[in-house]
Amino acid sequence: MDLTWSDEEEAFRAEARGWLEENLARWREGCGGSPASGDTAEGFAQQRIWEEMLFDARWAVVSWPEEYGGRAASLWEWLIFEEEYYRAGAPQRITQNGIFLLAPTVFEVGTQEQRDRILPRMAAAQDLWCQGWSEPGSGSDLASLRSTARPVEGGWMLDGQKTWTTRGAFCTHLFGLFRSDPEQERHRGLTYLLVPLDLDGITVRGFSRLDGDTGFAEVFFDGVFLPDSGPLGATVLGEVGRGWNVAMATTSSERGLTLRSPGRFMATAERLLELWRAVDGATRAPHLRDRVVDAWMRAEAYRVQTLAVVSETLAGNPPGAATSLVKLWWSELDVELHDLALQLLATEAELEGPWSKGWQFSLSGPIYAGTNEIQRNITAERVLGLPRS
Amino acid sequence: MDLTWSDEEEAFRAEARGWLEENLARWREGCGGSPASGDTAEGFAQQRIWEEMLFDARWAVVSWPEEYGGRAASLWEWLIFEEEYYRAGAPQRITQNGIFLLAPTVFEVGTQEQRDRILPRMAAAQDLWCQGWSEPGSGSDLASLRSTARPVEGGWMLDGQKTWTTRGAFCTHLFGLFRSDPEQERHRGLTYLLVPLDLDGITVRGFSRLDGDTGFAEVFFDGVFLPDSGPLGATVLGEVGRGWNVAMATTSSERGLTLRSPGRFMATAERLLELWRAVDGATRAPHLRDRVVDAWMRAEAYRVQTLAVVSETLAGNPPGAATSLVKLWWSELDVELHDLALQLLATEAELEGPWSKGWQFSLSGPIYAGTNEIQRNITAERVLGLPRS
Amino acid sequence: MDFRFSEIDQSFRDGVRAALDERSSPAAVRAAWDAAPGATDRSAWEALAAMGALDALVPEAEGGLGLDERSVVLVFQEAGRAGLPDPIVETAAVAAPLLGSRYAGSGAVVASDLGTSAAPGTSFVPWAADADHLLLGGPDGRLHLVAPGEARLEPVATVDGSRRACRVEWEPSPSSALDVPALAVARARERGVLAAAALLVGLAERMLEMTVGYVAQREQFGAKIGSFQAVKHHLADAALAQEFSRPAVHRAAWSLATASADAERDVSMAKAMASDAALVTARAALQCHGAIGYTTEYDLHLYMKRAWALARAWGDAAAHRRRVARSLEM
Amino acid sequence: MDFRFSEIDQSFRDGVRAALDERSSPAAVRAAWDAAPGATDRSAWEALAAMGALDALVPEAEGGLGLDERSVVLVFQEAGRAGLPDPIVETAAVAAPLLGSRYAGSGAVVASDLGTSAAPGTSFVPWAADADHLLLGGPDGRLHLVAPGEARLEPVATVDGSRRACRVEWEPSPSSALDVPALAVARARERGVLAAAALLVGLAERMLEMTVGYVAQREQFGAKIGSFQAVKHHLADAALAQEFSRPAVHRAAWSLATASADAERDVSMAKAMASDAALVTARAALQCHGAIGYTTEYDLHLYMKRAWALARAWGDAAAHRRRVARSLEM
Repeated sequence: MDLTWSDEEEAFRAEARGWLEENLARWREGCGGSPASGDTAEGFAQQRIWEEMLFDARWAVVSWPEEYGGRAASLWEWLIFEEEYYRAGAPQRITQNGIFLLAPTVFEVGTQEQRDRILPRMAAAQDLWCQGWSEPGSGSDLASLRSTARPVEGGWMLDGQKTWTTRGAFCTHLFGLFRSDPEQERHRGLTYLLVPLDLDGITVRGFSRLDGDTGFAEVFFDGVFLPDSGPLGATVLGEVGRGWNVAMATTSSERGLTLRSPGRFMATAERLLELWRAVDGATRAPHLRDRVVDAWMRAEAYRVQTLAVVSETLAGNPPGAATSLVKLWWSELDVELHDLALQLLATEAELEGPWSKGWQFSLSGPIYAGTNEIQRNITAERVLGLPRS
Repeated sequence: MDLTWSDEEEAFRAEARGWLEENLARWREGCGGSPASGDTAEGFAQQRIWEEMLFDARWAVVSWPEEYGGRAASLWEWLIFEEEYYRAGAPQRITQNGIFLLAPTVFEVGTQEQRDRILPRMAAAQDLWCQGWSEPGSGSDLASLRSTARPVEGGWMLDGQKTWTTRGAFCTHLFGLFRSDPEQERHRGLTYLLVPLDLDGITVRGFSRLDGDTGFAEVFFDGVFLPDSGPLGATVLGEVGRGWNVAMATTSSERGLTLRSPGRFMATAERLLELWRAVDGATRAPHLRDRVVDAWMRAEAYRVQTLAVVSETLAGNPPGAATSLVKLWWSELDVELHDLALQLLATEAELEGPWSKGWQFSLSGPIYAGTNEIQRNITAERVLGLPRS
Repeated sequence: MDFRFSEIDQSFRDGVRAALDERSSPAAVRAAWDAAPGATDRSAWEALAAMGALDALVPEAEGGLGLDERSVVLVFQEAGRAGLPDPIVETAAVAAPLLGSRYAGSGAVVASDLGTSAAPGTSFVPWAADADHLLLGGPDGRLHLVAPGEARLEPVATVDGSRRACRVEWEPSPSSALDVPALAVARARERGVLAAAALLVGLAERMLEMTVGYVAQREQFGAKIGSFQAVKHHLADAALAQEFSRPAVHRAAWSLATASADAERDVSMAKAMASDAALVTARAALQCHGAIGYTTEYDLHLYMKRAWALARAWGDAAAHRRRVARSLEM
Repeated sequence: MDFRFSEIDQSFRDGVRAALDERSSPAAVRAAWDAAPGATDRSAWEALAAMGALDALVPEAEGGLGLDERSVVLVFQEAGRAGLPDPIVETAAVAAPLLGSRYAGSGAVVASDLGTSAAPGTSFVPWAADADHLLLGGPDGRLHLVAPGEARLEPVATVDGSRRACRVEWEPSPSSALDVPALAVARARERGVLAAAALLVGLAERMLEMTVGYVAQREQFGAKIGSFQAVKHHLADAALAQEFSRPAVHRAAWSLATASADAERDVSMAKAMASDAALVTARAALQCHGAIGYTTEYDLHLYMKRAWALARAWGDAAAHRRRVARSLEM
């Protein structure tokens, strides 16, 4: 057991910290001092600029091969970058559904042509990807989805509706699951498709999240012809009819390491401590001290647990179903961190501000990417081995 | 709305308080100063004496008609007596399974002969009743019970095993459910029987609860002949084959008002406040103050909610399935009250004493009389109207 | 001893519910988010005024109904259930009985900072955007009744947009100061706390009902999601918190009405428990709705955000637990 | 950076587990409840001594294995999992490295009040009934090594009867005082806390495994009770608390071994989280077992009561959170 960072890793951290400090300030200045939320049209446009800055300095996708805009960074370096990224107060990535959910699948099952065409444009925020999974009748129960892709001459005919598509109103492309074989049910007969959102017959309607930002979209497909191949290569990812298995690779990334790294929650925990000191919590809220300490420890414990998971992953033992525990941990921790901040703010919590906004965002954590009820089922059944109901 | 007690009720309270104060001291003295737990042979014998004192002064069963040893007290007076009883620090009643679980059923479905013979002896602690419901394979799922009562000439032949029978090792009689019609399943074909424990073929083996006291017993029935009628009248309570319905009346009392009245938890909450002051909680455990206050409020809220429930009950609107909420409330409150006390005691909590004993006892609350998981199902299905699974 | 509401109280409650069902519908609450300052629809408010609900606590001799807290607690509960986007706490519970004949019959909308001014200088005034009068705590420690035209109002964004809050700049003057005894002010504050607690009871009931309705029809995995044990237990927890906080609120109304020695303690207990119950219910409601509840297009958020606001206004649960602790000599 | 245990550490752990599976079986733990003072079975202890586990932290030059906390944290975890009814914390983590060559090779049983003497005068000494030596905090602020024969021992009833605690009356003398630097004493205390945390990790694992095994076979309502969502979620909560406290304990071992500047903070975090995880697991385990777990005839209570004791010994979660708070300048 050795929990020290190497000199190279420390240097990597210093470089990231320096770049972020300088360039975040520059970008914020360019936005007139206070950038808007990335879930609004204005903020999204501002963050495309930020993404371009990251890409130009090769910080957009540090773990990717250099040919796609990355630094071939190790998992350790990726963790370090994430810590520094959130420590610096940088915004949540508008590219995240692409780089953290779609890209791992493209790396795993994509063709060389798909990799070469999709990934660099994604890294550079030229193409912006949203996820087309949920439907009005298919939330937790994704396998019940009903949007169809009918094989036609030279491509697919898409019909149906996706919804709760994060930032769908501002994205250029959608990756999603469609039922390609109407004879098959549930997990079978689905195909994973890559769909430009400017095709004829696609209507995108943005709608508001809890906090009022247009963070969601409905995407309607009305006789949309998707050619077999387009500017980004083949529009099917993986095998036709095997979309469920292809998608599960993505789901497992979403729950696992890559989407919500510890750095983000460590940064929130540190900001909570700053708030505690700023409002003189020791005098004004002694009843909360225990919970604030506990929340900080939970964030730190997530960091430490990640070190263990990455060590095992690098040794050839990836976590598997135990990623359900990780999703439970960070999502419930995030709610607690923000709840405590609002309690410290007392009446002022009612005012719009970073904490009240963050609180509302945190409430989505136990819902999306598989509700926490489902994660607890998965933990019980696949980690502990309890019988299915 | 009027939340004041009448002069008569205040007088009743004063009388109860005076009697309890004087006689508890007298009884304790008779026990050499510190009575043993009622779940031990020694303590049980001591408490029979206490029950006789209660009975002689007509405090044993205040709400019963005078002819059976009661005072025909109103529900309000009963509540007042319970408050005073626990406030005085009097012991949990060894007669409680009889007077609170069996007796309401005898009043409701018993024959006049059964009432006349069973109730006075029960009130005087001459007969001590335990409950024979659970079996090794039938806990939460009571309807799966397998002990049988075969109709034979002049009576019943009993075979099978009951377990987790509270204080069964010290009692004289058992009321229980037996399968009297082997052709029928689950809730049907059961009969509610009243069984003297000295019959041939009955073996009672006491065993230890979590705290080490012999609070439980297994009762084995091996070809036991139970005559149709005995010294207490007919041995079937209610109709043959309708035992489930008869028992449910008892279950509903168990969950409702009568078994765990607010007085008991108010008394525990007050003792927690005393402990708080004794250990200087304000200085030593400021992190617990909020929770201690909250626990006190929960006890007080139980008292207040009971006033509402009794008011409605007297107006002809008994609570029904909402008693499941009551059971959830007091059982989880009791755990919290004791947990807080142990936290205040810190390292000393490890020593045997009233709080560590009470803590262990409190942990049975969420399990017995229908686990809290089942109570939450009942609340959801019968109070809120959610679909059964 | 009889912990039931009188027939009269109940029929008053029924009348209010019927009026608000019609006039404070989800669409009406939603409209209040977007209305220009001073341009909110007042039909629900006027119906309440016409029923005497706003003057209910004003003595009959001064032109009110002369009722006490026992009789109006259910009215506040209904206002909560309806998500009424108007300052009924500040007007009917606080200002009207303080102002007496000056208020009675006016149907005026009174906003106040009494529920949000925890620390001087940081306060904002909910409902100020549409108020006819502002009841404000002055730096002199007295209450002032200020006309909106005499103050500078700047709308401020709050999580619940229908709270229509403003930052208010104003100058206290001898003529704005209210001549009321300190005891009356203290009692008015207690009434504000009690009324907020009652609103929270109603809000919690509404959220639970909406959620029960939703999970009883929404299907996933081939079953109504309300048949899943995890969903059942979330909602049972909400029902549990409500079952025991509701009587605590009603009891506090009685304690205030009868000037019980424990009135402050009882009011604080009511607010603490009602706040917690509403927050627990809001969490359960959102989680059981899933993504559908996480949009502003669905109505749940209208009630949830009001609950978040009211749980912290008029003292949050922790502040009220502190007051209970003092009464328990902890 | 590599947060894995070495092969050697792991095989040490495997050896300890095998020895304790055999010699610290549930029956052996149960036997310790009833043995007369001084008459407990020592076969598990002797096996640990023979493997060097008791001397592991003693430098090689003084006759020990010369290992550090990283290498022995798993040994303590195993002792917890086995419910070992002996003072391995007090002996192997605290006394042996303090005493060095005076201890090494002796296999002696050392009881101590360092984990329970929160306040002077209220302390009791776990494991004192069978100890060869008592390591006691003196009124002079120094540590003393006292022979049981030189003290008056009175057995005291504790919730976990296998802790075999006594009240101890004794007189400090110059010859009983240990001549060790304050820094070494401080480090010994930290080791005691860490070892207690590791035992709690093992106890929690044991309780969870027992419960998983039980609910996977127990049937009610025609189904394995482990298939009910409520049972699943209770046990998932226990698994969750364990998944994130376990690495915190292992990290604290590293921090102590490398004399990290954050070592105290990390040790406190480990004990706080391990205590909470063990208590959460104990509650879930008991609730999911139902009545069967509520008897002393079933084995669960052997581990549950040990967890209750250790969660509070060596500082409870609140005490350690206070220490973390100080390190965070709260």
